[in-house]
Amino acid sequence: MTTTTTTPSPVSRVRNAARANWLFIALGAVAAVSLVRILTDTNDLTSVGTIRAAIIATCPILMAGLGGLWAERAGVVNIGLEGQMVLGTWGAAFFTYHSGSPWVGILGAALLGMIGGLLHAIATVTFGVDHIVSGVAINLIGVGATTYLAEATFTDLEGGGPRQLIGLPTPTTIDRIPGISGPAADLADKHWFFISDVASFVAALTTKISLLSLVIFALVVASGWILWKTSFGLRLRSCGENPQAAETLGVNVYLYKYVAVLISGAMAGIGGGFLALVASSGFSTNQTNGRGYIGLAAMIFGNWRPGGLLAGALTFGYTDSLRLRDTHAVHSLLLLVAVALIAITVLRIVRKQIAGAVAMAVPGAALLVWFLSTDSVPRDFTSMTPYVTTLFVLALGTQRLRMPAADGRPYRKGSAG
Amino acid sequence: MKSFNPRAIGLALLGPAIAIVASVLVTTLVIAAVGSSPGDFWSTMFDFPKPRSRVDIVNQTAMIYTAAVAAAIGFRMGLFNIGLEGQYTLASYAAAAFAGGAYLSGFANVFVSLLIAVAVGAAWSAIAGILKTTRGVSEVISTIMLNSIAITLVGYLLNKYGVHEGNTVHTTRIDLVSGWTPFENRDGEIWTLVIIAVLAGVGFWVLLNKTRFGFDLRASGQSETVAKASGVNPHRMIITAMALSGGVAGLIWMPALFGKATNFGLGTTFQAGLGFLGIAVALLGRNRPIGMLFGALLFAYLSVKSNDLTFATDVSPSIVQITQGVAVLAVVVAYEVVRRWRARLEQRVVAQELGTATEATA
Amino acid sequence: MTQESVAVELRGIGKRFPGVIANHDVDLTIRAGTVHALIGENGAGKSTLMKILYGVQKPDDGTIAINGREVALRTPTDAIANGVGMVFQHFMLADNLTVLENMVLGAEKLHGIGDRARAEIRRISDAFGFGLQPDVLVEKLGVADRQRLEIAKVLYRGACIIILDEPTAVLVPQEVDALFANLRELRNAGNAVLFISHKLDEVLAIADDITVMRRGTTVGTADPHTTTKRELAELMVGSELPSPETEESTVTDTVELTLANVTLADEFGRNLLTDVSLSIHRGEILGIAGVEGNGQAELVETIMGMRIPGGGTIHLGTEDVTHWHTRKLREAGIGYIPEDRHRHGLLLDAPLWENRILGHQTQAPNAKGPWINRSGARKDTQRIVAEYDVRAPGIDTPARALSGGNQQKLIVGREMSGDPVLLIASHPTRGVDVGAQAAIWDHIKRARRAGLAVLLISADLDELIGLSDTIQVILRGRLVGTFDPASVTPQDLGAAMTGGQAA
Amino acid sequence: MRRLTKLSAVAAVAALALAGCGSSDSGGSDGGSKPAASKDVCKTAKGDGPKIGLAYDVGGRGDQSFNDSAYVGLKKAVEEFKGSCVEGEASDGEPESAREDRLRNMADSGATAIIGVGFAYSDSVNAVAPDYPKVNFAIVDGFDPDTKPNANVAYLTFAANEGSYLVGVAAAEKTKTGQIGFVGGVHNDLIKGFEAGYVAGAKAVKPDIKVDIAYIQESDLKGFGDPAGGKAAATGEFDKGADIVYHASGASGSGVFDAAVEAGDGKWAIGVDSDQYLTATTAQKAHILTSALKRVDVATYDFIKTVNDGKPATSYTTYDLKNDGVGYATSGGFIDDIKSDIDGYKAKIVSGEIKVPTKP
Repeated sequence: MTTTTTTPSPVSRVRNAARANWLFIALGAVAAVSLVRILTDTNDLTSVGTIRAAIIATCPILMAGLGGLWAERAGVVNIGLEGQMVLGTWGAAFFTYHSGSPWVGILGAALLGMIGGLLHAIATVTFGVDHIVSGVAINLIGVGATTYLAEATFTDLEGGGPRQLIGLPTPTTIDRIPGISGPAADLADKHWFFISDVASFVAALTTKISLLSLVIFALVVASGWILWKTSFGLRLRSCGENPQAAETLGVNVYLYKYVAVLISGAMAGIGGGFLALVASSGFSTNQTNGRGYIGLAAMIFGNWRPGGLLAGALTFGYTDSLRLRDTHAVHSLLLLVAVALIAITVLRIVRKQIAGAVAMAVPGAALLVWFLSTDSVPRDFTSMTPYVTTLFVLALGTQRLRMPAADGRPYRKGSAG
Repeated sequence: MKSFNPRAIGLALLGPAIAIVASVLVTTLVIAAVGSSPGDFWSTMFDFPKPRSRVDIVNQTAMIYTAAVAAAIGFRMGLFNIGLEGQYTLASYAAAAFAGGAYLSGFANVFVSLLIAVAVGAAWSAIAGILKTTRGVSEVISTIMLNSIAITLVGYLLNKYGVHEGNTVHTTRIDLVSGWTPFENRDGEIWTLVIIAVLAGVGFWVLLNKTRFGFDLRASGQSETVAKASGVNPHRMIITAMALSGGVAGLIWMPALFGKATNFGLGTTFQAGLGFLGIAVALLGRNRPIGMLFGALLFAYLSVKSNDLTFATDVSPSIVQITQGVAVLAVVVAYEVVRRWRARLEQRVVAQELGTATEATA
Repeated sequence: MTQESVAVELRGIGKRFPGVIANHDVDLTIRAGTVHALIGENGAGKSTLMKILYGVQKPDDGTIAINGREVALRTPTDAIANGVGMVFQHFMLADNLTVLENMVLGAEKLHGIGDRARAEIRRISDAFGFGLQPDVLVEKLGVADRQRLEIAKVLYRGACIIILDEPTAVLVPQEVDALFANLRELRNAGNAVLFISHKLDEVLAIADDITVMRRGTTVGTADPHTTTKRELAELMVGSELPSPETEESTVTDTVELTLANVTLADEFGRNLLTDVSLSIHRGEILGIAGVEGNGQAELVETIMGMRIPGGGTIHLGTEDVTHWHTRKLREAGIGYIPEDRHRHGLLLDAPLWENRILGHQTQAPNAKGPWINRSGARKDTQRIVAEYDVRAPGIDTPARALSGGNQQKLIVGREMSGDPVLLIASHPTRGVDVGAQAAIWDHIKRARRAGLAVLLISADLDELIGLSDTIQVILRGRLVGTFDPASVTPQDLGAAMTGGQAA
Repeated sequence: MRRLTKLSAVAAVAALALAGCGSSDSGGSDGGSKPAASKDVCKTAKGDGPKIGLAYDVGGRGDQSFNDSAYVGLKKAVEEFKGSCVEGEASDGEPESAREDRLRNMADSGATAIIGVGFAYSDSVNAVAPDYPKVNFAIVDGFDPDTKPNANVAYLTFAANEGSYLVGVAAAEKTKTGQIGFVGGVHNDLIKGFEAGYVAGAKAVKPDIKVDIAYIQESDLKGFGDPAGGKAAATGEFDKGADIVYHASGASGSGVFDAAVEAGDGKWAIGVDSDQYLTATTAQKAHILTSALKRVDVATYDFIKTVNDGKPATSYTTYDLKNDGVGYATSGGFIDDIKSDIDGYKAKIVSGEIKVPTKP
């Protein structure tokens, strides 16, 4: 298995520092965005609407990534997230339509995703099939089954067609939280440096937000808590780090891997359900459009941790929604990235990592020149943004990423010792 | 084991047999479950194809097979080139644009266009290889990203430099290379460049089994550390294999371009999705030249014949995707099971033949 | 607890794997409050027996009684519940988890996973002087710390029967002493300690009882107070101990390999090798002695071009090969018997004849230009199988199906083919039966007479002394002493290896 | 009954044991919805009149857009002329040969009029038509890819920019913020025509009107099937102050409608191709101002009629305002007050006084 090159670089010194400075970095990022917003006079960069759209675009990716996190923490690479997610879109539509409740629909989405996860678990855990191979097959099956099931079950429904089902009830939306939403929105409208940007976030999180979005953010927190603060989570993670060791300590590795992959499928399924019920309030065939893969990338981006995953998913969701809402704003992003790269350059020069500094300075300078010499980014390039960003982050940051040590490796019972 | 050992052959056939049974079973169940008639479905699918369908099946098999070979080159050394789709889209566009430019004439134009397809596919794929060796980026993720980038890039280039005609954009039309017409004219022709698939298959087999490079490739696939100790330069091997895989991927659509399409147009002439089919077929055929041939034929047959479903049954053609997916999953599971049996069997055979049943290993 | 109470009693244990009998008719009695040594050669079945006692594998025959009660140990959980704990030779720790997490894993019910557990860890650590810090990541721990953590893990679960599988293999002498001190404390606290080793000095130093295993079964017991090393060794191998005879020198004046001030650093800048200089002449065997993990593997990989040194030069003959790649070095005539044949020596799922090609892909008779010469390779494989007595049904058999000794003989045969000028042999007889061992020695000696230069790395001091023309000792990545095998004793070497007295 | 078996069977396949759902759905749905067969005219029509083949583009019948529109025309014709019909549907990433095979299958099954819906059929019809000189072909949005004219092919094109112009007029008259929006599915020449007409119409009414333009995808045809993208793009325009958003994005349009619903009262969406008010959900209906009509149904029906009359149409036929091939919808009655204004512009376009641009 060489799906991911193991980079034995315990730079945990850096990681610990990063963890300590987590809040600082987040605030720094907001400040940088704010600076760019004011410099380029693009208030839409952090308007309440943009952030609300970003949250909606983030949620499905976040759930896919969370699915990936659960599976990979138990040592199973789940590239079948896309298939499980697409199964979830159908499940959400089917169960919502027939029960009348979107929450039952979400459970249905989780269930369908779980069926995809079960297939993956059987193939990879019980039969030791290569994880990527199984994932590819599950994506094929997921897409095929969804298309077929939709044609078979939605064609004759009201609001339905062979490829869609619209008019489904949506999960509750919280319109506003008195005392917070209003002042926050007012503050956001003032376009002050930093304060308004933070206010925008607060306003977006408290105004016209789907309850399901909040549930999803809660799931991220809950996943982090379960995986890192409970004995269940410890056992599950041990299966991803060293299953042989876990086995010698009496952990039923197969069971934990199964549970992890099932939860993984359920998470991806819920992501699909969100897509169908909230992001677009209706099912349509293949509406995941590769978000499962993006979720996987976001998880790697986030170093197999919930916080990082959230940051990764937000980055993708943000750029994707920005591109749809305002192409001019994407142009401002050029400056943002240029500023970020140059900041890293300076940092590296200070640390005397000259080669690394040059590697950052060149693209940074190029982006700056691009920004200064143009007024807009060709629309086509804006659609590439999330993918190019991922490649950049991976190329520049993989050395610092650390996946679970036994991730993707087949494990068989009795192989300890 | 020796090639004429009946038990070994039996074991080798067991995997595909299980897979076929499983996919037939699942397909039948799904059809029955939604209230359609599996009988209608199977009788339509098993109905001997019409002459033009036979031609289509041959042409499609060739393209899917080329894609499978491209995937298998990576798989055999443990590289997952999920990026075939992007590689052949970009390469097909480049080749079609060049051919449309008509800088050369006749055979030379075709030949150089093919070279360009190979070069572009290889270069795009090599990006993932370079990222992996220099930055440690998993090729699975990078090729997925490169797919999306390639497709957007092609759209951009096509819009900017393509021929806008009616509501479509495409590259300049080219002269076709006439093919072979086994039936009536109207039943279509088997494209000349189907030969690419034959060459790809034979070349793959020769490369893998007869050359030092192929040996290194397989060794790297079986154990990276062993290969390295044997003198394989892993970095160079990764980049070479990725480039080779992408280069072959560049050729995937070339038979259709010069046999039928005359131009590259997104959503019109260009056939997307062959890259993913190729990956599936490579898995189905266990990355073996002959296995993949059967896999490609099966997939081509299923998709061509599924066209008839709308006329004869109320089963949607998308059922075929389920059949294909289940076949792939079932075959990998079945092979894993068979592999375990075989390993146990071989150890037993060795022990028996040597009579060293008391020798201890711990 | 009296000295006489029996903690563990194994009767008639048998375990068969497909085609192999790993254990048969094993009887073993361990008294509580003692250190019991289980000794035997590699492959004698010790590890399998321990896995059975720890529930990792199920015995096919026999009974296990713990504290007088017959038990069925189906999983490690059963073993733990019965008070059995095990410290594996290859540590069972997850690097990415903290000490605390590794400790409580699987035993969360005992003290939770929070502060109560932290306190308990501190208690155990303090009681035995382990010095463990609960919230440190395991990847930051050194080998000895990891071992103490493993022992603490066992104690945390309240085990009173503690199995240690070759615990000293990776330790330097001071650490061994500290370990033994720990073990004595454990014994004095009433625990039964089962200590697996093939290092007889250590066994005699620590054990209260000794049981010897050979070819999958127990062949006898010994009293450490009355028995000698020689007797124990003969019990282990079942016959007069073979020992490589020193032969007269064939060392020539031509230098084949020269290392000058070779330095190698890991990715964090720590030196793995520091200023290593050595030279080997044609017809000379240079032995490298050292405790495992002191840079031997890195030295070999540097010479083989698998690692590129940060400083210094390497010459093969007169050619500067410092930056040559493995393939080129092999083509220049370096044979390589790797330390870990599964990791570096064989494609387990490939047939023998393809394994013959491995490492010699570019050389006759395996290749003709860019092509693989299948018939040439097959023919030469037949030759190796015959000459080196590789026992296999045929050359199409996958390497996986062969026993360790036969796999090793195939590798030796392969690496001796094509008249190498230099042989790098890392533990060439490890895990090989006695017959094969003698054969491999003979092959190496014969090649030396023909002018081969050999770099021999071995943990077996007798082997080193018997084969080498010169012995150098490696310690923490430096060569710390040169010895003449004609006059040196294993005791001298041992002292140098542990930094006791650099000669 | 048929639906019920389908449902329970699907549930069985999925191994779902959610008792709640199963029971709530079997409660009274039996007679509730229309049986499948009655919806599909090709399953029931067995008349002796012309046999018609209809080859859909990707999305097929049920896309609530132009494929459905073609079906409406087909249904009308089949019922009126007592004919019969056969359908086929393109799938994603299918090869050119599959489209040809579909057309040939239809011709071989005795269809005398075959209609390919969507420009992707242009090449295939061009290849197939010469082999079936007695069969009449038509392509919606199609064109002849070579210089050799086909005697038995009709190319049905639409002046979509003219319909878009009229809804642009409607939007400009109805906007209260002076800002309107447009969401295109894919940034290709076809959709650019919609954009051009819409902007021109709006500017004709209010020269200083601000029009936000967004496209879901640049070249990837997925933009026509991404409601989430449509919703995000439209929400962005509403957020920035637009109060009316016109979409030309196929199935992504349902997301645009939802965006209008969520944006609240006074925010509108404009549908495209068919009268989307009719197929929208109850919540959406209150926000669908009008729809720019592209009467694929009319074109389909007309073509079949010419075949039935023995004078089959060939060559190019443009459906524009003049022959009511494009237009706007009034369902919902939201634009009844400005209908005369719109019709005034319409008259000027018909008379040639106003030339509607085809490119932005």
